[in-house]
Amino acid sequence: MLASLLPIVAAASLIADQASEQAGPVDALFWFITGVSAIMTVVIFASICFFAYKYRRRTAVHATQIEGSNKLELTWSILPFLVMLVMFGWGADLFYKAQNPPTNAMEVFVTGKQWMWKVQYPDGSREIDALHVPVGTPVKLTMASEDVIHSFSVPAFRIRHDVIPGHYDSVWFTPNKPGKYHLFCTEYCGNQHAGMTGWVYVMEPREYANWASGGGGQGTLAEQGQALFQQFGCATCHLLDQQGRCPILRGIYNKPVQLDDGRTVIADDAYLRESILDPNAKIVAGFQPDVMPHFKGQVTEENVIQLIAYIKSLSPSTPASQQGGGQPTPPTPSRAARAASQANAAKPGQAVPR
Amino acid sequence: MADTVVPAGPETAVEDIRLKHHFATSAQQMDADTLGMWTFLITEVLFFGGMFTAYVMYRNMYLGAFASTSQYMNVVLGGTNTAVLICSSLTMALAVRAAQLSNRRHQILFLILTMIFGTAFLVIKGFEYHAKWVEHLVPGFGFQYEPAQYAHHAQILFFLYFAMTGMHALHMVVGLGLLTYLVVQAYRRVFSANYFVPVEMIGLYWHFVDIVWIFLFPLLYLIGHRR
Amino acid sequence: MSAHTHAHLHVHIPKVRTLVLVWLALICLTGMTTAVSYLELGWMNIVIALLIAVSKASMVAWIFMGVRHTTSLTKLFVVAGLVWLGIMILITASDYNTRNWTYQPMPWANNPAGGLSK
Amino acid sequence: MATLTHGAPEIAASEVNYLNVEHGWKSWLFTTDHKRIAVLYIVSITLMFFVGGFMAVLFRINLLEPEGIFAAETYNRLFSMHGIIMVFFFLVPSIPATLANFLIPIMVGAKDLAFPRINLLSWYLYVIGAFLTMYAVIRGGVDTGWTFYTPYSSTYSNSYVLAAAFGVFVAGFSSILTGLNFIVTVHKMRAPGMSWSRLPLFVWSNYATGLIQVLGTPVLAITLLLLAFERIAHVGIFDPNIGGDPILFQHLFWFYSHPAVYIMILPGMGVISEIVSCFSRKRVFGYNFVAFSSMAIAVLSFVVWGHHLFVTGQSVYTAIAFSFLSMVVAVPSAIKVFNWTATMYKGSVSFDTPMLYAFGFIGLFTIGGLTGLHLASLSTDVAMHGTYFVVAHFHYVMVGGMVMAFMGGLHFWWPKITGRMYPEAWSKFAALIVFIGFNLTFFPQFILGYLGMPRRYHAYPPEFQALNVLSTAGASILGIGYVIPMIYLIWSLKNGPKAGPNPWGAAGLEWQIPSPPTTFNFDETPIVTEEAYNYGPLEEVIG
Repeated sequence: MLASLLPIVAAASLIADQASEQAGPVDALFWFITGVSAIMTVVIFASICFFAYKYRRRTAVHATQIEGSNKLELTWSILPFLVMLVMFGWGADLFYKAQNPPTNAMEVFVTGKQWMWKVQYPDGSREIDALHVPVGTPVKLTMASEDVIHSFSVPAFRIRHDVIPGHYDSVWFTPNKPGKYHLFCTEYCGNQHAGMTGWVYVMEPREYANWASGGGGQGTLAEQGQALFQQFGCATCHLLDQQGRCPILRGIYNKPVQLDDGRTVIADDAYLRESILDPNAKIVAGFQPDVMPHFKGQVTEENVIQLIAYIKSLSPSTPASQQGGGQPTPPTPSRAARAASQANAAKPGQAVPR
Repeated sequence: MADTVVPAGPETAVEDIRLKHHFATSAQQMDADTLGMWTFLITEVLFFGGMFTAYVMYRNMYLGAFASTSQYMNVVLGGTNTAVLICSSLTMALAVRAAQLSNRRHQILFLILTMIFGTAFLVIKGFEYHAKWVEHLVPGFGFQYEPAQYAHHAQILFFLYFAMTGMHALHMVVGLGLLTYLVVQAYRRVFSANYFVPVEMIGLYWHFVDIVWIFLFPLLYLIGHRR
Repeated sequence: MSAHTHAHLHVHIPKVRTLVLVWLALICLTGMTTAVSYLELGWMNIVIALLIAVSKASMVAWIFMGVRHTTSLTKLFVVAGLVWLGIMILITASDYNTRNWTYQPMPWANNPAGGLSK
Repeated sequence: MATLTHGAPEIAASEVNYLNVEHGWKSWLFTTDHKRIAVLYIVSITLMFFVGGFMAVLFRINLLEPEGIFAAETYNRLFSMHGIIMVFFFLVPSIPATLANFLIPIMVGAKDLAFPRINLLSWYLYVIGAFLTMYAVIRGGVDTGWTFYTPYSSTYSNSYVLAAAFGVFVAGFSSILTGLNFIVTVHKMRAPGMSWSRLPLFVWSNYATGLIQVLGTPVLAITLLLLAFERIAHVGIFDPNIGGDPILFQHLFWFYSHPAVYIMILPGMGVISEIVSCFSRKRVFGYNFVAFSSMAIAVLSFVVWGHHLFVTGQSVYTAIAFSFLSMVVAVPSAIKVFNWTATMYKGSVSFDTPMLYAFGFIGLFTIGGLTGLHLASLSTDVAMHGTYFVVAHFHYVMVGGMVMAFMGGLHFWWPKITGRMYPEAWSKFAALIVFIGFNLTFFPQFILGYLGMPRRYHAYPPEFQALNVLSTAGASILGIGYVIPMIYLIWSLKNGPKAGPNPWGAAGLEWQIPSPPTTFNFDETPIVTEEAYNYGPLEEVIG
């Protein structure tokens, strides 16, 4: 049996795939830390072996009592610490930069669910446990979880981010090497956790354009959202209503919204998601709570993403998502927007309703 | 300070029958007991601290919802309970003092008073819990809340309310058990100016439970209590 | 070795007057914190409520629990407990309160290859 | 080190000791003697260790085949119970509740711990916790992982979460009481002349451990309790459906559980200080720094927990601060390693079994600690988080470190605890087997993790098979390495040669009293006049 394994050992390179712009710099740091660690390990092993041999007990005990040395102590505290500061600074720098997706990133929506990854593209095509991306284009994933915590991980890209139920998480990468790479869930999520895997296909742009044109039989994401919008009867209120029962959603995306408790929030993805699932959570000034039914349990996270895409398409300043994910979609300043809304929400002692 | 310093116990405290075998002197034993009790109280601080941390985070996130819950909090009962606990702390302190002065009658009297206040607290708390149950404010058991916009987040506060006050009440029950033990021991003339450490230690515990409530009262009852 | 150097038990017996005064102060402060909560003071409400709670707790600890007369070791332990609680609350809060801080636009933000290429 | 005023130990040894002073099960189950309680603990944690180890062997077998051999459910329950048992019922109490329980009173020159009855209570709580956990195992197990992350544990898992969480909750109080006892004992029970600067480093490290147990464990307790409420009421503060944040659970959980990994390693570091000093016949190099580093670790361990949350969407700024602090906490650990190494310099090094384990500890802990840097640095952690790299890292620290230290300490003080020596050749052989088996098991896991294999997978892509087979092969060798000592140690109880009070010629109060010690350790309170590890004068005796 072992013999049959040997070819696999030979075949499996012990160097992990690097398939994104991020992978190179992270690996550089990885090997720097590994190198320093290796040197340290060798130094310590060698000293132990050397001392153990040189000062091994012979016939009679002969030990020289030495109290210690402050100079030595300081040296071997401060020097390693300085080296560790380099590791810290380097790692923090890469990490900080990696938080901020480029404005021209292509947006893809991912929903984690026990035990599958559901992927939705702006053009409306969907797949499960597979993600197709063109080489060289930054890709931003907006991720939601239907149930428990999952973690989206593509080792070849050196990226990983938990998907926490209750809000959107995001992660981005720029694939730079065509191929087929593992996609793993790396936060334990139940029985078939090990089955929550898939593949990321990095394709040449032309190849990708071909692939993309084949998908999306049900229209774009926004069109799917529009269908849902009609199906749930949202339109009667949120687009056509003249009686002022509920806010008109045209042009609302990413605009500030005045709430009835005096706060102002930005109508970004996170806000829209909350308002669909729990309409009473934040009431727009001048409207009554309890008018809109709860959609929690009625719609999936995927539906929510479709609805948001549609609402987004109703805003002139942010045109509807374009056909073909190959073309970058407009930026989604949701981070900044959320920050603005949060900054308001976080102020203690703000006027309290009622 | 103006307090009396009494050298209690003779130099030959070692002879004391209550001195456990592994201690050299009564002073050592008392020091150890005191330090042990305070160490235990630190664990209690962090035990409640976990819930206080959760409270601080959610209050920050959902201030509106948290503030709106105060309309369901009975400030009169909460305030009364605060006063009752403070009274029980006073009687507890007096009981310890009586023990230190070898005044058995006062000691028993104050211990029993403390127990009465403690029981009163629990009874009042029971009425509050009952009211919450009737108003469907127990999370997970048919929770209903007005205003509806805060229904979800108010559940978090009520969950914390029951967890924190429930944990506090449980500590009170344990405290009452310990007080009962003290009364019995005091009745048997166990305590005197030479030996009162158990009274003092249980006193520390009782005061600590009081301190927890001192924070719970404003945080849970007075959050948004202003119209 | 403090344990062996004194065989006497030095006991500080508080005066009844001290205890009653503290009790009175505690009752007054309870009334005060309730009263203040009816005033509309914005964010000051919680600050005042906490200040009153802290002063009440300190009085209970200092007089009723006798921290005032304990060894400095006990005082150190009390402080350590509070510091650790502070660590837990402050660091956790630092996460929640800075989680959504705005990112400044970065020079690399428009780089099609992403932030990591040259 | 200390001057005992009377009684040649050899004479006392033949007489009554703590083991034979009383007989019958009652004399054990109601004992308040710290030494007997330590023995009770040794027996119970050894049982738990083998239960947890057996599970490890089983799930390693599962990983021989890429598609797995058992059902996913079985595998998940195996690794979860392995984690829970090993962390809460072996590693946390391993050295504190056994060796330290036995030795701390003796090392500080006391007759017992400050609160003997609480010490016994602590053992009972441990047993109750263990029974609750075993109940969960027998009913079908728990599949949440030892971390109990919400909302999986509170809402989705169909396993016996409540029983296991309650078992951990109860065992947590056992740990708190042990820590409390140590703190008070070290403060208040030291013999005359035993100043802080004369304390053996084993006592220092266990004192630091006690601080962590007392300050951290209550937070775990309340967190598990909130989790249990949430599971019972189907709604709670971590429930995302009502706006609860599952990450808050992780904050509270790791506020304990990161310091807890130092509960699991600090006492081991103390053991190594004793062993290295004894078998180099030298005072520990830089005593003050080693003692201080234990305290520094205890304090700093509480401000680094966020490095477990680097990929959760925790605030970037908090993450950066945590990354920095995690680097800082590496410094005191490094100081210890350097000082142990330096202790051997110009010493007189002998290669007795405890020293072999100490070599193993220093080497493996070095690797475990240094790979921690990969996980403290932010962007490499993002790449390695949740993979076998993490698994390998903490097993190098926990198993390569703590278990090595536990075995080393057990062999070092076995003659003191039982009065008997064990077979030297067998013990050296077993130490070698453990070392080889350990590296074969866990080194491949570093590579697996680097290549991206996620942890907690019952099945995996076929390209990882070769390394997994290697790892499983190592695990079986490691298993044998742990069984051999159990056999010869039990054998030695009856058949081992009498050890005498000081078989190693070691310094320290515990070596100046008979083996096994008498019930009250010292007939008369010793008066300490010398510093710890005063091997200078002892040389003449041995040489």
